[in-house]
Amino acid sequence: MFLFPSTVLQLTELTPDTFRIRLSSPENFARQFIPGQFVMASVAGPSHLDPLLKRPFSICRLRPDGFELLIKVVGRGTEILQHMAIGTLLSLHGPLGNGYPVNVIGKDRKIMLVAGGIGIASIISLLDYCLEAAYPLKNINLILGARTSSELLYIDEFRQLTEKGLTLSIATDDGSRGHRGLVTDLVSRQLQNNAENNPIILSCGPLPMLTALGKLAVEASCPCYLSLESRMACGFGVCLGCVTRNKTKDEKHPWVKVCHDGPVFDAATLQL
Amino acid sequence: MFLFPSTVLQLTELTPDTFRIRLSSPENFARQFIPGQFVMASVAGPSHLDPLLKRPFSICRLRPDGFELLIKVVGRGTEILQHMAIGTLLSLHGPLGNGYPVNVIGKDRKIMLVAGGIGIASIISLLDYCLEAAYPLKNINLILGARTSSELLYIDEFRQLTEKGLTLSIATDDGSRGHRGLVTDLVSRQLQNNAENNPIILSCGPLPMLTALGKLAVEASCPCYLSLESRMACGFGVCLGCVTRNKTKDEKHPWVKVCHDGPVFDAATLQL
Amino acid sequence: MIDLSVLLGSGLRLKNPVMTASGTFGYGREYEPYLELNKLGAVVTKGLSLLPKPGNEPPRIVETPCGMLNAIGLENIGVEAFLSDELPALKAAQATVVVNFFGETIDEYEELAEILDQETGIDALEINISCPNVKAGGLQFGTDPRMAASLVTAVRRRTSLPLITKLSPNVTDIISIAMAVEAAGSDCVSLINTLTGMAVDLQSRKPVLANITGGLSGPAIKPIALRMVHQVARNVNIPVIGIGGISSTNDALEFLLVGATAIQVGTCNFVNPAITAEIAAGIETFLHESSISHISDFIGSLQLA
Amino acid sequence: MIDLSVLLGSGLRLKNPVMTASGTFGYGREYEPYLELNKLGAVVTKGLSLLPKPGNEPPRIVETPCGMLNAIGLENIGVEAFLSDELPALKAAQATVVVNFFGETIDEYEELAEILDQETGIDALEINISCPNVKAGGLQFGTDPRMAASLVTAVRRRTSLPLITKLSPNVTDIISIAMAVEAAGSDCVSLINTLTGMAVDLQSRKPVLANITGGLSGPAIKPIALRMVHQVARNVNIPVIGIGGISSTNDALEFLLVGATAIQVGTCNFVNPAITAEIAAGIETFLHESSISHISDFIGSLQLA
Ligand SMILES: Cc1cc2nc3c(=O)[nH]c(=O)nc-3n(C[C@H](O)[C@H](O)[C@H](O)COP(=O)(O)OP(=O)(O)OC[C@H]3O[C@@H](n4cnc5c(N)ncnc54)[C@H](O)[C@@H]3O)c2cc1C
Ligand SMILES: Cc1cc2nc3c(=O)[nH]c(=O)nc-3n(C[C@H](O)[C@H](O)[C@H](O)COP(=O)(O)OP(=O)(O)OC[C@H]3O[C@@H](n4cnc5c(N)ncnc54)[C@H](O)[C@@H]3O)c2cc1C
Ligand SMILES: Cc1cc2nc3c(=O)[nH]c(=O)nc-3n(C[C@H](O)[C@H](O)[C@H](O)COP(=O)(O)O)c2cc1C
Ligand SMILES: Cc1cc2nc3c(=O)[nH]c(=O)nc-3n(C[C@H](O)[C@H](O)[C@H](O)COP(=O)(O)O)c2cc1C
Ligand code: FES
Ligand code: FES
Repeated sequence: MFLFPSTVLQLTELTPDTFRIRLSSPENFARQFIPGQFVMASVAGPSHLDPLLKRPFSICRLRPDGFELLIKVVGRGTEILQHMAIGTLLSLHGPLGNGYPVNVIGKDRKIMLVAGGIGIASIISLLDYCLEAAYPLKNINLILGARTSSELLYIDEFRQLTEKGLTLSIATDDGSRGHRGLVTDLVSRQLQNNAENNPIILSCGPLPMLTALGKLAVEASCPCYLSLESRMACGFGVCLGCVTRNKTKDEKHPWVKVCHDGPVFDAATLQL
Repeated sequence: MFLFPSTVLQLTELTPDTFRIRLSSPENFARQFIPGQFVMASVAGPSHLDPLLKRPFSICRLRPDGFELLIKVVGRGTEILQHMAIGTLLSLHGPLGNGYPVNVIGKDRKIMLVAGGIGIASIISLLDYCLEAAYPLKNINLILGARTSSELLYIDEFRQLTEKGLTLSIATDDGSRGHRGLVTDLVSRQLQNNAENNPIILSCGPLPMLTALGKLAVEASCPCYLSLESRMACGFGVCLGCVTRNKTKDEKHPWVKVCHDGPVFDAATLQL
Repeated sequence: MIDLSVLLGSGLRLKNPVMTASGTFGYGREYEPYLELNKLGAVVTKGLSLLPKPGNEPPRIVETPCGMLNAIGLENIGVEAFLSDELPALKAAQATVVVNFFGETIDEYEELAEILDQETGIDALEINISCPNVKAGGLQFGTDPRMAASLVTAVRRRTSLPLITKLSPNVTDIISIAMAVEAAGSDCVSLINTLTGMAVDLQSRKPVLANITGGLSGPAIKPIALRMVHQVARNVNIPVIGIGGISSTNDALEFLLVGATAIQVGTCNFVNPAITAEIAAGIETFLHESSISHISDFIGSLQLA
Repeated sequence: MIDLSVLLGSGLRLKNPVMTASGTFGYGREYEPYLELNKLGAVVTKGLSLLPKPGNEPPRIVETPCGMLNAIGLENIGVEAFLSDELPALKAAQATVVVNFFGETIDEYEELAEILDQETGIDALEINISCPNVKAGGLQFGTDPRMAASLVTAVRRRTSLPLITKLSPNVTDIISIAMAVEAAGSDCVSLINTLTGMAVDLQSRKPVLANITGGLSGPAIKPIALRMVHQVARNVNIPVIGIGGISSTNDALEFLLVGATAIQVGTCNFVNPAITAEIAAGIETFLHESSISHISDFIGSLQLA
């Protein structure tokens, strides 16, 4: 894990409120990286004391000269990043967190990747990992949810992978592409259709989606790993700000830290 | 006087710690402008609450599409401005303050313009005014002071004006160009040499220089107008933060506001 | 039509909840280039004393992280000059006028209240109790419930104008002070005044302010102000005016949400002279978009459980 | 060679004045990837209680202008786990260790002091008195001089370790509390703890923090902290440790200038985990460039006239 100044190398608008930002990284960054990990990134330059805290973002994609983040503008910090000039220096900290349990995902296993909204950033890192490690694409089922079709990101790339065996399903709230409704409708349907060959589910997205998914997984008794969000001050386990309740822990000390024990948790341990 | 969003049109580094920034202005801005007036400029974007206060800068030069500031980097705000991307929107307020007493400067009058350091920004606005209004250049004596020759700004332009009659004198602390020593040495010498034909002195620069100049002017009984600096919160007379002592006022209420009653004051009224 | 009007005690109805904070809006006139004074809930004047006051030596202000310190020292033109030179312009602009005032003794407060009470064109008085009581050895009126209460009792006798008492945040228990001035007859409380702070200069090794300490204001103090307004609003039965670091419509709405009946904008008037008018318009838009037709339905609607 | 060492009371010499603030540095170990713990003046642990505490429900933190609110609720692993699982690592790193602790009754404080006193590897204790005294109806120990003094007197009897009392800023008169704990035998005071604040969410119309209020920290509070440290340093004869919003070497130097013998960095450890080491180095550079060979010649060198 590194604490490093990082240069904004490229910034690409994907939709009016999402963008991709390429950042430089230290030499051994890629070697340490586990898919699902995140960085804490400063949003204010050294002359601004506000916004004060760094912001957590999933490392979406490693690149030869650094890595990419995929960011949705929701507030002050993300708005500042959206308008950052190329060449600006950010202060970065990472990779942080545990990442997805890549060791437990066997190559012969059915894998269901479920991404809601900007949660795709984290899921892409896992998909990239699977491609890199030559997982058979026919075992991978990618399920995407968004409010509307224009908010579906990287969709052409995913389409191309279907030609190599990837299964792709899409749900939009307004039905402008794929299933009209929730991504969990698709998950539920697919779990029923394949009751004999249960996949391992890995997901990142809004909390209500994760909660629903966790329940579906229990019902279908699939292993299920969820990447959570939480308000974070430090990102490395010292402020105790990001805790969430964990069923397997002592009732006197029921917390796990999303930043340090997560962000990826076995759904069975969470109280969702 | 306007409150307006202004676009950064151009930013040119002049020395490692001074730069020129061209900003857009509303249509009637130029018409209202009196040389020596200033703007209050935001340095933080709308997503930053820090630095909170606007900063005062002399309007150096009107331009067809706006105006220019000449800025020296001394702290957080000026550092942020130095790295501002073209196209950034600033929030601006101005022109503010009284400006130089252009009405009392007759065309047949000897005019001595004295600029120390970044004070040249304000003096240029006055020189531009004189050129525009076709004041005879032979009546104008421009005296510049800087720490070292590389910090003398716009010097080639001034040199060219000497061909049209402008008198130019230079002092540097290290003697790397012109007189080695203080700008006030030059002023003092020139006042003595021309005791019979006293000029009107107009000056902007560091406080110790202005103080010395004010004394020289009293001794030589020249009219003398000094542009002061002060810490400012509002720039338009409401916070009472920028006051300085004024001799002509009631001892019970001895203050004038640099932003509203100044920044240009008759040296005779100031307690320097 | 959305009803933005709020009632500050029985006597004072504001057309909207957006007021200006004393000392940050001059005597009102200075803002006429930026907004229409009668579009604001009320204009609160710079704090007035019986006689003009010169205030402190400069430097008087310094910027701090998300805020500023001021040690203006209550410079003002005095009540007489205000009534003759400034009040007429406010009347002409049809502004709702709240006069903020202070003294160094209870007698001075009383005398001022009496003078102001006789004047037409003044809609309410705001007593600044964050001032040293010279008779009590310089202790601030605002830091002790009994001292605050006796001040308010005395002033209350001299005026029938709606009385707002402005509270200091530099106290262990602001609730007890609010309750004391309520019992003493204040129609309203406004809070917070500035928090005492300091800045130093490493080069000169001196305090930045000639007065050594100054009052901290601006967004930096908003969380403290919001907490105090929340606490006071739940413990008194008179209207509360929220002040402290308001820089946007959302900030203003937050104060209303925790129970402020109106708000005052201070330091941010310096940064954007049109901000009060913008916030008044912003609140209307918010209520419209939230389908709330009376602002009173929003005030204090914070859900605690 | 510049002498950066400072003496905190008779028993405790720090190699430099840079300490970590309790609750922002974990138990120390977590920062080993970023700096060498023994390069710091001291490591102050997360506040410990007799038994482990779960702390508050989330959300526990929220960002504010130039600061943050926290309502962690003093979650900690308890003194026993600290001594067995954490202290050995601190010893191994040769860190100077200050243990911050708290209780809900004087008895609990005493018991903790006694336990910690018997341990080797602990260099000083810091008592957090910004905690509710359950026996006194939840009033904070730190808001009343008598209550603070009796707590310190009791703890003082149970330990011969250097004792630092950490003061709350949520008071009318912090000087009287500092003087009271000095008289009660505290070797040192540290200030400030967080200021109580609040944040609300307009969408949900709820407080952001599950606990409703939280403690404000970060650069926003620096001017208040600096003022309090200045005031206390001029009124007590024991060393003062300055805390509050320190984000740079210059901030640290400002606290030393007004009279702090040492400083603690809190919130900014989250933003830059290496900041304490950077500030320690920065102070050395500053003294070198200012040709000051002993830091004690700089401490308290503020010129007031
Ligand atoms: C491990 C992790 C990985 C993440 N990865 C990504 C990513 O790859 N791409 C991406 O776009 N975002 C990601 N996020 C979310 C991202 O961190 C936030 O969107 C960002 O911090 C918001 O910053 P801001 O300053 O723009 O918003 P703020 O101004 O701080 O807040 C904007 C709004 O969001 C709310 N809010 C802010 N943080 C939280 C929170 N944690 N929980 C609930 N509400 C909150 C605020 O109340 C407010 O309404 C991730 C978060 C975590 C914890
Ligand atoms: C009417 C007027 C016109 C001006 N015109 C120009 C101009 O044309 N070009 C230009 O470069 N500058 C000009 N200045 C000065 C400029 O406003 C300051 O340099 C600027 O505000 C500093 O901002 P900062 O954030 O970079 O510095 P800060 O970080 O705010 O401060 C940097 C340093 O300067 C000190 N400081 C800041 N302001 C003052 C002050 N007013 N008096 C004394 N010390 C101070 C601080 O203590 C600190 O040491 C003018 C000032 C005034 C009042
Ligand atoms: C420069 C300045 C002058 C002030 N003068 C007064 C005053 O005369 N009377 C008063 O009651 N409050 C005065 N205040 C306090 C403000 O009215 C307000 O309570 C405080 O600044 C907090 O609000 P803010 O954070 O929005 O500025 C002054 C504040 C500032 C910044
Ligand atoms: C997340 C967090 C947890 C804290 N926990 C404690 C604690 O356990 N004990 C204590 O005495 N102070 C605690 N504090 C207060 C800090 O030690 C410090 O006094 C305060 O944050 C001000 O300093 P800062 O502005 O540098 O953060 C905590 C502060 C924060 C931000
Ligand atoms: S964000 Fe600080 S402990 Fe997780
Ligand atoms: S800067 Fe506010 S009165 Fe001059």
